[in-house]
Amino acid sequence: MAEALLAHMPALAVVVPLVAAPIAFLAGARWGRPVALVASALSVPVAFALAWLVSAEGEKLRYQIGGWEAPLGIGLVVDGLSATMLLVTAVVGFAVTVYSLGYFADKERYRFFWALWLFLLASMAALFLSADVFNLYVCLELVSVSAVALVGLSGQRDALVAAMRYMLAAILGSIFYLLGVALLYGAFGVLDLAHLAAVLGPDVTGQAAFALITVGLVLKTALFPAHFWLPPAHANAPSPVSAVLSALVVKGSFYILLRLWTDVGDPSYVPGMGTLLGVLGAMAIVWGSVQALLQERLKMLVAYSTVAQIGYLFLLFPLVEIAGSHVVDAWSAGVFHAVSHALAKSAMFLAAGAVLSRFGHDRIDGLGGLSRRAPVTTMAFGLSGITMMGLPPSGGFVVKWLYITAAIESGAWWWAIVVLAGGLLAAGYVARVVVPGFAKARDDASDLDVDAGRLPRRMEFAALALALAALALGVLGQPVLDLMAVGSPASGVIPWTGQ
Amino acid sequence: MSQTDIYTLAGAALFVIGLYGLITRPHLIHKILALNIMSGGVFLVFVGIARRVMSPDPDPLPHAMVLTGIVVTVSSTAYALALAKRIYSETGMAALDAPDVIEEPEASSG
Amino acid sequence: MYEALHMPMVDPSAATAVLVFALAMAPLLAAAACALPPTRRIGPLLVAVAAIPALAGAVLLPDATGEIAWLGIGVHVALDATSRAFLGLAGVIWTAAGLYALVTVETRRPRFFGFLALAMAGNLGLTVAIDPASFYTLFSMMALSTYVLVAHGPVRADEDSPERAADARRSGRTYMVFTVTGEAVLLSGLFVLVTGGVPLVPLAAVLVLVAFGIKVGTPGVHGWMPVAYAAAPPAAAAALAGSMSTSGVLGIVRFAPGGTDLPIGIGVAVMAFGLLAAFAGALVGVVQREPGVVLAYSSVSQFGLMTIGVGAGLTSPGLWPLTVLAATVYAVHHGLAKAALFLGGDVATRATRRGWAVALTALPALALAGVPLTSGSVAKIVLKEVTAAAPAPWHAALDTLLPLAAVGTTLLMVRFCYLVWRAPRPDGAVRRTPALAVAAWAALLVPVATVIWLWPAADAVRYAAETSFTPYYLWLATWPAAAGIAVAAAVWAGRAWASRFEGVLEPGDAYAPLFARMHAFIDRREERVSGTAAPATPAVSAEERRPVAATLLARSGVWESGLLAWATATSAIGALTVLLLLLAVRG
Amino acid sequence: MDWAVIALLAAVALPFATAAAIFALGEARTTARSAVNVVGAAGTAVAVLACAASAWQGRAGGPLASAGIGLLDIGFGFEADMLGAVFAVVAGVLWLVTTVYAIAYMSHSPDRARFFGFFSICVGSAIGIALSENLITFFVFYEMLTLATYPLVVHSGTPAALRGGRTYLMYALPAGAALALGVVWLHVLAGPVSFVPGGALPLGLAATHPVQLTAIFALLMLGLGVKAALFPLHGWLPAAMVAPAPVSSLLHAVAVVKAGVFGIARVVLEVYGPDAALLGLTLPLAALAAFTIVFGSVRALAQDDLKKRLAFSTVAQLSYIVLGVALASPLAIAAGIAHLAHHAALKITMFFTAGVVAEEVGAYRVSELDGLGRRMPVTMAAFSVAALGIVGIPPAAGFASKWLLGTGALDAGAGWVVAVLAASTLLNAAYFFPIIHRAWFRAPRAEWATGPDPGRAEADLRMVVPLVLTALAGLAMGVLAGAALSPARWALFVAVMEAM
Repeated sequence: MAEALLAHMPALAVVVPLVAAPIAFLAGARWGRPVALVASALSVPVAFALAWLVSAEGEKLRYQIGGWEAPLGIGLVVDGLSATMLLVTAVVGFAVTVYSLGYFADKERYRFFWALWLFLLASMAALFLSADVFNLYVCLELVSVSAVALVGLSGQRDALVAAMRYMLAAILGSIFYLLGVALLYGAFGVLDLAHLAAVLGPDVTGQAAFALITVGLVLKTALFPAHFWLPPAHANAPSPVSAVLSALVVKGSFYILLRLWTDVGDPSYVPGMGTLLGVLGAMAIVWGSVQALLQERLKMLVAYSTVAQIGYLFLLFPLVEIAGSHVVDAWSAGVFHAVSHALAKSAMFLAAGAVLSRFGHDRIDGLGGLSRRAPVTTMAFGLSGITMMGLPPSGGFVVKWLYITAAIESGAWWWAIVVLAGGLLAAGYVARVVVPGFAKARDDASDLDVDAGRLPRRMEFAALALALAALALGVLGQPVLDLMAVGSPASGVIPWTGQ
Repeated sequence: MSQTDIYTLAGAALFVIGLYGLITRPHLIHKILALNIMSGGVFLVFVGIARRVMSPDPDPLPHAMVLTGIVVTVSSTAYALALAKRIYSETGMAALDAPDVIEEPEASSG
Repeated sequence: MYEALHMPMVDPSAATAVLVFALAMAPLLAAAACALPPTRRIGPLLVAVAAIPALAGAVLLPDATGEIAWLGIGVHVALDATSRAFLGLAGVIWTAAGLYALVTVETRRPRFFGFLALAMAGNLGLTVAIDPASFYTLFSMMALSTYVLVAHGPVRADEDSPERAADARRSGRTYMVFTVTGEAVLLSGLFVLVTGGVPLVPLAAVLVLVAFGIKVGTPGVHGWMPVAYAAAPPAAAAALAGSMSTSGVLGIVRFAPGGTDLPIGIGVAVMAFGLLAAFAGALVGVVQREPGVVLAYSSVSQFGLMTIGVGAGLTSPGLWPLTVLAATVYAVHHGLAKAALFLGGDVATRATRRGWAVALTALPALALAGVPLTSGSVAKIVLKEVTAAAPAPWHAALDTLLPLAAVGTTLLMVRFCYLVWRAPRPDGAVRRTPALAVAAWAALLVPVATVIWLWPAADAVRYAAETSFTPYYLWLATWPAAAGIAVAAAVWAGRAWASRFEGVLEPGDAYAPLFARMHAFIDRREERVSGTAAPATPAVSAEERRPVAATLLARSGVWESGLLAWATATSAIGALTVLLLLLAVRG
Repeated sequence: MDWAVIALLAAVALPFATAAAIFALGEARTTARSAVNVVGAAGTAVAVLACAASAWQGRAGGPLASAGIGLLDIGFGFEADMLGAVFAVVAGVLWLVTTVYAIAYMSHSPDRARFFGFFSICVGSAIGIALSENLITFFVFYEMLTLATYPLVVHSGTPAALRGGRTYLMYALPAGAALALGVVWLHVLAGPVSFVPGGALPLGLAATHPVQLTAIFALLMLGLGVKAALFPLHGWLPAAMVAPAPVSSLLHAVAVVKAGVFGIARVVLEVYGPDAALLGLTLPLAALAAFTIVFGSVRALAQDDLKKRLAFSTVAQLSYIVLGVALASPLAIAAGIAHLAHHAALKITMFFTAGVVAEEVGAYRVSELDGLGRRMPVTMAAFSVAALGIVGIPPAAGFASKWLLGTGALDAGAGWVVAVLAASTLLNAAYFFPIIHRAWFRAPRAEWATGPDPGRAEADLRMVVPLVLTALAGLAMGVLAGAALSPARWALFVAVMEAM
């Protein structure tokens, strides 16, 4: 029984939220909440079990839904990377669910949240488990549609417009992606990632397909200069949604990029592509941070922080291309950044949301004395800021460490400078929020309503827990590093160099 | 010029035309339509590709994918239209106005 | 302490050495008594007798050496002939000074006696501490504690006033500047000496000689001496002039690298400085108006004589042991006499009828002048044994010049006695000088008269003592004193003319204007520091720089709003697509 | 588990546990918080002393207590070695003293939970720095210390405090970036770097990669030099004096600044070792330290603000340690290490006093201290002893350092250092003696003479006792420098190991 259950774990990861979603929809405003809580809570052990399975197996696990083989059946593949992303999704998802129970106190107005939220979780899980590029397209669309719906959930004008922008950008990205898929199929006649990796060869059509897919995914990942939709969408969405969008959704499209450029092909497949993506990443780091320094609203600041942090993900590509024996470091850095940023950024948005929902505004210049009024939230924000800055002990530090190692090893020290400069800029925008928190309390001048009620504890502590988890990654991250390496370039099998 | 090439080139043309429309037309309905045109282009490419396989019968897989794609496009178009309608009813116009973040920036503390 | 890394040597006399050091540190207990409220009243009494155990140790204990490894960075203690002499000297003088202070110091007693005890402990301890670090430690303790004594101000409550206290503090400041500089030079010298190796020995010698030269008022670095001697309360001045300055001589004896092949120029230079001191001290001293200042210049002059001996000893390695002995004997003789002069001068000026006091004061004065039967006559012969061995032109020159210096000394002594005699009589209700003070002073006269004849086990001294009775030396000792008195008489006769020279040089002579300027500068500076130290504000405030950065930032915000606009953004996507496709096609 | 390993882990973990408990207890529960704080600090003090004991046991090359967590090939490791034990004991024991002081000092201040919580984290970071087994672990705690100090600097929340905090971050964060780059670079070049007496660089690396190693050294010194307040990276320290007295006392005289110099010691002695001299890196470092000594002292002269004068004095004194380490002869190294402890006890006393004086009589400037010795004789006596000690007047501890440094410098053939020491002594005297002089020799301010008891009025015993204890410690470390287990003696052991 237990073994049978274990064997179906990959399916369960998708099925649990997928089944719960319509139930939550039907259960209505009142009972949707416990359904979502149970489903997202269940996802955590499922994700852990998968991670354990993958670790124990030491290589990729394949799972055919209904026993149908490729190319006709839908296959699920779990390797270290997928398991890691699933784990992060489950953990962040659960924390956000707990937080949302407090956040959406107005049950009636947000009654659709739970179903959409579970759909989003399900499609994220499916995305991370998909074995072929077309299924990835479908999942990508599912993720986008549920995410857009969640952005517009409040029905307020700004949120709706932001959702529309997001929607248009997302569809545009999907179309680019689909065109790429078409060309890919035309060139090689296969869609399964593993098959594709086997047959991939120098071919203009294939290279063009990679280029188009990259454009689509860059758009969905909001890499500079394609970040135009992200700040309004992430800032105007309800805060739990913002957290998930920044933490997980953008990672979904990055995940596909990663698969294509490091698992199926490698950055040298299209010469200059790695460097180009890296340069855009560097620009994102600088530009996003500078804009974060300029924002007047806390959630906009955090959103621009996401724009900047996304840049770090893309430093992976040039470094993977040139890092020689330290290619593992570069790859692990990118993936580990996806993980630690997911935890820290969700904590940051949840903290920002807590401020917004308690004090009714999130104007940064009105946050004087915040550390006194909301110490736990301030601490959650500050601690996640440490990861953003890449200071030890935090996941961000491990990322920085690995990137710098790879950069120095490959003699491309300028990437190290970018990484370090980004950390300093991050310190700048984090300080903008944290510093006024320490300012002397002047009741006449503070914009923080003294009479504002206490936040539900679970909101504050959900944020704090995520921030602490991001910190813990910096010390106890080895299991995660081990896990993500299973069946991936980091496991020592480096396909693109033929080793 | 083979049949496949015609399909592919036409698809590409539709794609570019759609993209142009998406960029330049401010009205939301125009943008949604532009996206649909782009999707159509992609489907054409797909259909063309189905013919490239060296066999008398076209490859069924691209067709299956096109069908799936059409379903996805239809539903997302529907959702986009609903959103556009809602925006129109909230704001009285069906355009993406400048997002409110672009207010006159001024030097902020920190 | 670096030796302490190895097993310390077990020495049979170690326990004795430790005991000597412990006895020398006894004043620390007295200092603690002054500091702690319950015992504060008996503190001064304890201080007054605190040197007696060390004195007893100097007299009674056998020679010993040992190490106290755990203390400081390892204290090496030795009780040998030299340390016994200096410890005895210090013990006698500090006991006399302590008892004298006990009954004469009325103001700020806990502080005064506390620091008196600290200085005492340092002084007693340094006589037996033979390693550089411990010597330096105790030397500093002594020298810095003395600041409080010099800056004490009037000892009599009825004479005390803020103005006079402020004057005393300025004198203290002068003292401190020289002392701290001396400490720094000394420390440097000791560093070089300990670890510098053979090539650096001359440098070490120069540094050590300069450092201790400050202590003994070598010309050029003597400026503090007249100021501090005059400012310190008499008891403190007696200890300072008699014992503490003398530890400079001990320092030279211990740490000047005599007995090694130094460049001859060093010894010669030292002799030259000594000669300069001997004569210039006398010349400047005789025009002074205050007895204390006269005594200070006398010290400059007398230490100059010792310096000549040291210089001679440095010119020839074999001569060093004798030099050590001569310097020790002379230092003891001078120390006792000078302390007695300070106390005697004070006893006399306190009295309305002071004939007897001046007469008794003349005894140590004559000793300094070196008249026959006094310690001076013997000490000078011992010194002459050293100078006789000086290189060629020098010993002959010294033969001529040293008696002339004695003429100067005699003049100074006459001047001193005259000034004491002439000092203003205390008016109003006559205050009796406490009997204990008189007794302490009188008791000090006993060793002045006897110590040289009781000098233990040193052939050179015994020989000199015997020699001093030979006619030649009797003559040699008598004529300068007689000449000095004759000159004094002549000056007295021509006093109408001579008086124009009185006070022609301020205390501190060449330094006097410098001191005035220094005090003015420091006072002004203190005013300025306290006046302008506005609440901490950064020199260039961040706000002033802000506009530039803000403009840039704001501009980037405008650019960003351009990037966010739909058309630009999607155009950028289009451009990116083209770029990527180009890359792909080219590849 | 071995007791030594337990002590090692407890020394690092206890302060953090204390911090967590303090945060959890919150603002209102003052008594419980103070109790937790004192118990945590006392436990930490015991633990660091136990670490020192285990280090002493293992001094002759025996196995040292160690523990760690692996991450990538870097790993976080702790080890109770002789050098680390010095800093750990200084930080841990002085924390206990400071806690007592701070509980009294902060008794009327708001946000005490935050204050004491971050304070504990700072101490924990400092102990972590001390007991780190490798450069990575060191760096982790170093950066933690950077951040945890910030809330304490800005504690009062005034604009001046926020400005001071900003200055602090402006220095500390870029320094951290430089340090990170240096650490990673070294890691790439030399592999995992554990601290080993006598240097940890692979044999021959200095010959093959001199330029890289020099650049790395520069980066490391840039990173560590900020906390060590080396010229020209010292600017934050005077600005950080806006912090409350306990922070200035323990952190800005001991834990934070010494983390910098301790790091320099680790890098120079236990990473580069002889290669540092081989590459010609020590002489510039020594020269910079020497310049800082003179520079800091000269700047101190001009400060009327008492805490700023002390801060510039710290700038100068820290460079004694750097200088000793850079000179690299056994005695000089011993001087540096011993001075770590000596300066800690002496300077913390002075900052304690500055706090008491500010709190009790509202005097912040040197020029306001006239006659203070008569009002609070015990406090000012402790201050004077400490000041004399810093100047290097024997027998207080500063002299022992100076003596070792002077002799060590000559051993190393750097006679010029003696001149620097001499100049420094004079300058130190010039900026400290006037304070002592004012306190004891000037007439007291009028307002103190009035009131029911015109004589003395010491502060709260919980503040006076700590500062007396530290002053006595500063005195004892000098008087008993030769005794077994004295810092100087201990430092000599370390130095001999390092120089072997």
